[in-house]
Amino acid sequence: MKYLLQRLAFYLVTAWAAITINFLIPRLMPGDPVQALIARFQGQLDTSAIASLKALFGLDKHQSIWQQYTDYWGHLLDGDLGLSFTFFPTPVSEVIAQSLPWTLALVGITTLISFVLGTGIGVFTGWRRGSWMDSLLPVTTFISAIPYFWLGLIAISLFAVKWPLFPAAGGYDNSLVPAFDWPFISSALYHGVLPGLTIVLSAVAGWILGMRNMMVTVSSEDYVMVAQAKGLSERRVMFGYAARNAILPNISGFALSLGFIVGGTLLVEMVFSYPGIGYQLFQGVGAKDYPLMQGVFLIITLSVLAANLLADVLYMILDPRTRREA
Amino acid sequence: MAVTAPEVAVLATADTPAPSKRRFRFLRGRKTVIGLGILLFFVLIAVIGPWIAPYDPDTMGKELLQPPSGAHWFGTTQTGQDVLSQILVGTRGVLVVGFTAGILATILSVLIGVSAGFLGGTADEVLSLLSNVFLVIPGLPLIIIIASFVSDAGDLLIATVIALTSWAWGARVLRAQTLSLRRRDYVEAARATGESTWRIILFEVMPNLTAVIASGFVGTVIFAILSEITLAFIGVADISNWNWGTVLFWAQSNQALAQGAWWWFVPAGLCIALLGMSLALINFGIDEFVNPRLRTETGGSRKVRMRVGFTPVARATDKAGARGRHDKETRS
Amino acid sequence: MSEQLEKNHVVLEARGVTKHFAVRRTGRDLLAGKRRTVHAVDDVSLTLRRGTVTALVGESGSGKSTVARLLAQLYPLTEGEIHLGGKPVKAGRGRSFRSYVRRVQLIFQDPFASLNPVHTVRYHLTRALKIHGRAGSGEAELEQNLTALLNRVQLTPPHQYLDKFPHELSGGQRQRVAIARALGADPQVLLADEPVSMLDVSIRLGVLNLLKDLKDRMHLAILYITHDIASARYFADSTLVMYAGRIVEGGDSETVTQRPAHPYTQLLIASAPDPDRVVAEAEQEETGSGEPPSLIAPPAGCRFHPRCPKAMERCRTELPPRFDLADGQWAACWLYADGRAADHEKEAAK
Amino acid sequence: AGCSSANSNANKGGSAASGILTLGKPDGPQTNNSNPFLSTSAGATLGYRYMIYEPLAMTSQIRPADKADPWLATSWKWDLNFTKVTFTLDDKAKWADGKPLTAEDVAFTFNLLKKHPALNGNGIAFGGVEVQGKKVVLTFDDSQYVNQNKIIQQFIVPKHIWEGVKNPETWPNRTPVGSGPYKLKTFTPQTTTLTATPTYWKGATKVKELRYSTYNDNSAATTALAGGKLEWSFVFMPNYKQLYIAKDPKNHKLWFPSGLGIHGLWFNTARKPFDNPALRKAMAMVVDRNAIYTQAEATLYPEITNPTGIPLPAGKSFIAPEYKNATTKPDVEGAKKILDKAGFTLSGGVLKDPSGKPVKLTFTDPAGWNDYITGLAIIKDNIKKLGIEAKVKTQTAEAWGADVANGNFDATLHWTNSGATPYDMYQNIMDGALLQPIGKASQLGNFGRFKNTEATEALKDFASATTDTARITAMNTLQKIMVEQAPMIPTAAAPIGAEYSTKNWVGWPTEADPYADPQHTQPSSLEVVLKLKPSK
Amino acid sequence: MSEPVLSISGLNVDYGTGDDAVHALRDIDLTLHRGEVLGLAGESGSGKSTLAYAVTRLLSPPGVITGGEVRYHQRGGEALDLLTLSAPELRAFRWQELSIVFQGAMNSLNPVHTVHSQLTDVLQAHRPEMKRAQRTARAEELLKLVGISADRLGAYPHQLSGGMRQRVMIAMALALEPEIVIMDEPTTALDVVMQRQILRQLVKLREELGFSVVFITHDISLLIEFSDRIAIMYGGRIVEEAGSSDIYRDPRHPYSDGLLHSFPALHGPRRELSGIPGSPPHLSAMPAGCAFHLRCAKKVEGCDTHVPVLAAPDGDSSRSVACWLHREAPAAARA
Ligand SMILES: Nc1ncnc2c1ncn2[C@@H]1O[C@H](COP(=O)(O)OP(=O)(O)OP(=O)(O)O)[C@@H](O)[C@H]1O
Ligand SMILES: Nc1ncnc2c1ncn2[C@@H]1O[C@H](COP(=O)(O)OP(=O)(O)OP(=O)(O)O)[C@@H](O)[C@H]1O
Ligand SMILES: [Mg+2]
Ligand SMILES: [Mg+2]
Repeated sequence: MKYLLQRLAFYLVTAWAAITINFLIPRLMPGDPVQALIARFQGQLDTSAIASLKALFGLDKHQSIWQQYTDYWGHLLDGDLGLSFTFFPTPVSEVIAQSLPWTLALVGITTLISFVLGTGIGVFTGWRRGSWMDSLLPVTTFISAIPYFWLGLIAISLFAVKWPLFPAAGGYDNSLVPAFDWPFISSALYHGVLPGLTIVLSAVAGWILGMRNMMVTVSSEDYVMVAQAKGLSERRVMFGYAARNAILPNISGFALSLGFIVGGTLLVEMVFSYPGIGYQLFQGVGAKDYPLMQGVFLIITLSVLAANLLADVLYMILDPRTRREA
Repeated sequence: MAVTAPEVAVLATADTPAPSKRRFRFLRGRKTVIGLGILLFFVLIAVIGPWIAPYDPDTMGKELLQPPSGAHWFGTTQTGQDVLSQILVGTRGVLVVGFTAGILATILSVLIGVSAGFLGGTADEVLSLLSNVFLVIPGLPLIIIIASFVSDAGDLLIATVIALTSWAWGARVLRAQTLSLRRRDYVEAARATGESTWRIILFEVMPNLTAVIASGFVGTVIFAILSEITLAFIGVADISNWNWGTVLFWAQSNQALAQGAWWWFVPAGLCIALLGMSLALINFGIDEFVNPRLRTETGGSRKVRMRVGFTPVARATDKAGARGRHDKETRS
Repeated sequence: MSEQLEKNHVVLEARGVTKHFAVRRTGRDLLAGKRRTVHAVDDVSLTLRRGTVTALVGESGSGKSTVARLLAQLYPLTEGEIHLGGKPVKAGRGRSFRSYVRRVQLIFQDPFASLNPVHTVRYHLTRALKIHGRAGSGEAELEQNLTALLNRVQLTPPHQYLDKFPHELSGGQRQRVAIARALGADPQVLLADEPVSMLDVSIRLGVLNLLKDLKDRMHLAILYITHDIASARYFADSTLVMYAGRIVEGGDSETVTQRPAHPYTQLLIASAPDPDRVVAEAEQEETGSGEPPSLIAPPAGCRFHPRCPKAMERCRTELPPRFDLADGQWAACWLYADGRAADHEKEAAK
Repeated sequence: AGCSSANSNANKGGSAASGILTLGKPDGPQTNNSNPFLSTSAGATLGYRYMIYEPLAMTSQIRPADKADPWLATSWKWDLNFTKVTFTLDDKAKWADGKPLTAEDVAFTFNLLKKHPALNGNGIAFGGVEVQGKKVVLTFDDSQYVNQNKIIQQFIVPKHIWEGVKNPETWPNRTPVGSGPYKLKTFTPQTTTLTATPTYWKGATKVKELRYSTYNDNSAATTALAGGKLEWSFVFMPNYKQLYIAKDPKNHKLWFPSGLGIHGLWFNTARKPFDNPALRKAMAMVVDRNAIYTQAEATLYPEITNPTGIPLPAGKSFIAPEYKNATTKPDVEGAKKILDKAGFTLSGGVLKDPSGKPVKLTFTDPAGWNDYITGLAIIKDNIKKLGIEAKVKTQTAEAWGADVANGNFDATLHWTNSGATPYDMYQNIMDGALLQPIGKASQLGNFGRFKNTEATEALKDFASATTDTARITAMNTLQKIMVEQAPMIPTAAAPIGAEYSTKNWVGWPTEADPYADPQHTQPSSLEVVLKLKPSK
Repeated sequence: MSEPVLSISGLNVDYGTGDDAVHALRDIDLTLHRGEVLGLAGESGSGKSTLAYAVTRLLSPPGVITGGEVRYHQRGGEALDLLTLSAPELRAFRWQELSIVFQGAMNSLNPVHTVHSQLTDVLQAHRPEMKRAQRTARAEELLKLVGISADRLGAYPHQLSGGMRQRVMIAMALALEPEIVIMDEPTTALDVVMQRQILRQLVKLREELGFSVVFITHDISLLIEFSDRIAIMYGGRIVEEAGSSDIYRDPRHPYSDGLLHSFPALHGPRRELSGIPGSPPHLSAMPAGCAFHLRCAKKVEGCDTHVPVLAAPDGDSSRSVACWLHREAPAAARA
């Protein structure tokens, strides 16, 4: 039991430390939310509104950081993330709930696609080493080095403006409301194509390279040689032996990257006006919206921890060696 | 007596990293050479960029938003600034931040990762916890926040912040590597000889991590450069310091692409991609050096397709044939 | 006479040395609340004398290397004591550890792994000399000492080897460098952990001859660990046989190999490949079936009893103590509980 | 079942035939919050609160001197030196749920503001609120001359709904009911759709549906505008002629008039040598406002041509006689003379202050506010001619905001408040009553620590004056101080602009017919929407 | 002597292509007879494994077969040139006719598949007509054959001890009852007790099934004890080949002689151990002439210039040796 408790304690301490840092950092920033709000309106909001906003956000009463910290934990343990300043008085949980699914869907699906695609291509390039596929490598390195906001903007200017094949902005058509019906889902998919493509394009290279290298390494393992010697079909050897083993490190990398999905891809969301959580966080940072920042950080932290756990579990399932029995 | 030992040679290439004479052997790969070539080019630009820049990048000229021409190779901006000069001058900032962050993060990750791996026990627990916390904390937002901490977000500050948020991964990898090295016989042997712990870490363990550290360093540099450019692009970093990110920032906030001014937007992005690619290629070279199985280049001129499990049969034509004939002669 | 005394003087002694390793526990253990350990070495006593080679043989995983590392103070003891020159020593750090390793040096099993690939021969040897204050003063003296060291392990001419990296040397040469490094401390005891198992047939002999030579010339006490019992016969003065963490038999090498007393030793000898084997394959008795025991939950009583063809009832429950036989031979086996059985056994062996 | 039909009758894009108008700007995703009092609500951010809640009277910022149009109130009367106002309500006015809109509702609204300072965004000190039949009487302790427009344009909320709200400060008001012609149809973070109420008390509207969209950044909004996806917006765009107009020259229109708010270079007058008015004035004389207008502001922020900083034509009636025809042509020689007279010396291209120290300064502004940064770059270029070396430093918006409030800057481009008279902007710049020591945050204004009793007095006089002549005198004094002392160099007027398309809808306010502020987040956007009709 | 089952002639193998190529096998001529155990010995790096893998073209890159022939003689009598088979033909041939137990059984089993799946997938590939249940039954049978209880079928390799894994590999090699089994150092990782158990089992099986074995090991004593015939390799060539007792009692090649004088014997009188001086040459820097001449005590004129050919010494046709000691002088040979 002790080991399990130790592991759990480790995760808890990590979570505690991360959450505390997440709490402190926004508060160490200069400026305050009201000022940020005023600045956002650049003159269209009178300075006379300052007093009312301070009263609104409850910033007129001074609290020590420690007091705020204990309050924060108190509320957190009640499941209350507080009210966002930027969207006052919308609860942070609601802001997150409305933007998280978009990020999860876009980044989740594209992460999955790039993982599957990259791993697949990686399997073949690794297996057929020395064939023409090796010439894919420099291309992929080049693509992987392109910052994806740049790629996204180029994509917009080409495929949304020059040849208007895809919408340039948004997560769905403005005439629709989110619902589980065909018009909405098809529109969401259609809007997701361009941002999705840029993410896939810039992320896929990493998976290809990783998988290829693992494939090459594993291909010279004895058990692959044995499989060849056994006269098994090429498919069986390639997938059942080489890829099956080579994929292990990629799988845990994949699980970890699932954790970072929640962090969103700020830049893609920004460039494509995508209603996801990454942009929301960016706005929160700009507006010094402590509750929102903390809330998003919390979600990210927890999901990264969860992804770590998932990676452990996945590895355990896929690699019998880690499944030790007595 | 000739001191050559075949079995030794195989082992040496298989898993022993970098004996110093061969330490630079990774330079032999074609990828590495191309990567280093591009990198050197950019380093050169970083050094002499401000001198060879044809214009002051800040100076607003009369020719507004002109496409590339003889006078302005990369065209001009909305305010008549010379894009080429901005990119030339901006190279230094990119490389300074990238390498400073890379060096700082590498130092941090080595300090923490190697100590954690080698010391074990409570020290390991604490240090692993530390790196895990830093892994879990969302990186880019943290950089954005810390960068806005200090009113004057200069290059070095940005680099430091990037380093602070990016060392954890390397520390984790190094810890794992160190853990496996710690159990190696030669480390134990050094201990049995009576070496002190710090000497073992410094002189027995660390040199064997060179390749891992190097590839971690290159990875961090890529990450740092992309982060810096991203920060500049979203306007968090100091916009008055020229770097490729600021060029992109100005281009984007003036909607260069929509205005058809591709020359303002495209070159900086390509430079980033090229630099990133060069670093990735170098990293590749290091990987191949560490794990020779990954090498793709086949030295020979003869085109024999290697295929796992089906050894090619290339019946002697040129040299091997000559040798075969020679052997036969001796035999008869 | 005094030479003789000097020669058999006990330098290093292990008394009831025990080492248990904690095992990473599985989920099931956690639920059961069990704390499991590997009983790698249990109650091992041995003495190393000047100018003699003591062989320690036994199957893979029987704890031979662990004994060596315990003697080199690389692991803390779970129980027991180690005496150096008659005085008990405590596993320490820093200075006390250094003064210990100056007198007791360990040569690792694998010459391919025990030299750091990034350092030259010169570095390895210089460090060994410097740590133990034997580098001399000045470059010239150091060079002289290095040369002497290499000469002693017959790596001649020395200058050819000094600046080589390990990967540029053959296995035998590497093993010699490892030995030279150990000699750099000018120790009284050499613990050689399977010094030849990784080497080629043709190189092995050179290393073993070197060890023998060192023993003769420098009166080193050498612990020679191996599972090649034939080489123990050739190179060791006395031989100890280990099984599952315990020493089960000991004595003069020739006696132990030619007239093994413990059923395990007998099995070992019977299994060793031998081109001169006279007994036809089919006639051999079917001994040695079954797997080596788990060290996490070692069998009660004699650890060999599950595989022993001569197992008796008391073997299952009672741990056999040492029973002394003729010619300084002893065995931990109930067969020899009364002297007659032993005599009988010896008769049979003849 | 309700879900599956949610989008079944959705139709794409705006068109006159469908009666849809698409509008919006780059505000980022919104949350479902239609509380009109909160500037953080979607209703306020997107501006649709004015389609639901109507004001007592409709004012215009671009025509501040004109009389407001009656709306819920048919008339209003200021008494007793602007300490009392009486509203007479329109009988016809009624709420969207059919209930009549009464004086009770008006009184309730003002009482709500009085009771909840957090909702009182204009910070008006309300006194008594009294219902007299169809009339509502408000009384105040001080003259509300400068706040008069803010008071009469107050929108009114229904008492029968709001009186049941426990805490109006945190009430998201998800199904807003107002007296206006539209009601909320659907809300999504990306788009808010309003649909026309057929029973609107002023009669049916032509625009049947308003679709407010948000974008994450300017370029996305610009793309949408250029592609015709967005018909009415307010986006700052460089080179709008190419990016927007050229895409459909016939229909794509843009009008950026200004009110009485400006942007300008604020000096920290508590720092040497910027405490020297001669230096400030000289610098003001060399700034090339036209370059700022064309290069930094892409000709969207109206140029300030009058040295008093009052934007024209909005503030035409306020300009003092001596500045009626003054212009702001850069005058390097004149500036040099002034400096010379004040004891500054120019040697080797470096200006030295009377104590012999070279004049140097650092401009600061948030990184990413590129019109400001470009403006600073231009000013830097301009003052170089006087031998002044300037550096442009960017900060994060937060750090900059704190530094400006604390007086920790040399000079910075910043905006002013705006109002019905130039009082708001001058008060923001020069009011000694707002003065805070350096290091203590001065959030309400006077970031430059401008200390001038004459100015402070004049401001006070203007606000509390009982006669127009007294006001004019005070206003003239303020203008004189602004020109002579230059506590801040005006660089551009704050526009209340909009881009709009006449493809589907016509009837937009134009320079020729400035019947309302063209921006869709302004109260008068309701006037615009009511005036729109299909183009064919 | 019975009929041949595998004959290798003039086999050459390179590692790498072009100028960096290492010539690992040189003109190997070797015949394996039906039902015999052929031992292969030699120093580490002498090319034993390379030879074993080259036969079925399993050399991993950058290995290239640059010449020679490998003929497999089917029971009917028809010979098959393995080096000309296409990939599908080769796949069908492998394991069906020739199986290999690789050096280091620890890594030869796929760690992520169960023993069951690794035993049955070979059946699935070569005996598609077999039902699932039949395959499982066969797998159980095979495990029992090598002395492992059938309930370990579901185990993963890491759950088995080294000896068990080794035996699983042997069971797998016998799954299709092939004609030839190549065993590359199948017992190095095991201790002597286990080693003897396994080999004893193997001998028994060979008697039952009648396959031929190529047995590779460093351990000369073991080799002599277990094999019928022994080939000694040095520097990529076979230097001597003879019946095992012939080699033991009367080695003709100086290298074989050195080998036999390098290991101590457990029984009998203490022998003089002389060993072999020097260290083996590197493949990429082979000395001219006989590869062994630098270490050879019995070097004669011509050893350093001319490569000796493997041939019967002194007219004894049952064995062959490649050494100038047993042939006319090289100068004469040339003439
Ligand atoms: N650090 C350790 N932690 C846990 N168990 C250990 C450790 N070191 C050794 N053991 C276990 O102790 C037992 C004895 O190991 P040891 O290495 O001493 O055997 P050995 O006789 O040297 O074997 P070999 O002949 O294979 O070298 C083995 O079961 C091994 O698994
Ligand atoms: N991939 C490779 N590239 C280059 N040379 C190789 C490669 N693999 C093997 N060799 C060389 O080929 C020679 C023969 O190797 P092989 O593995 O056949 O030796 P071996 O006799 O089986 O040795 P061991 O007894 O150590 O298994 C060695 O000298 C080795 O250095
Ligand atoms: Mg051992
Ligand atoms: Mg081999």
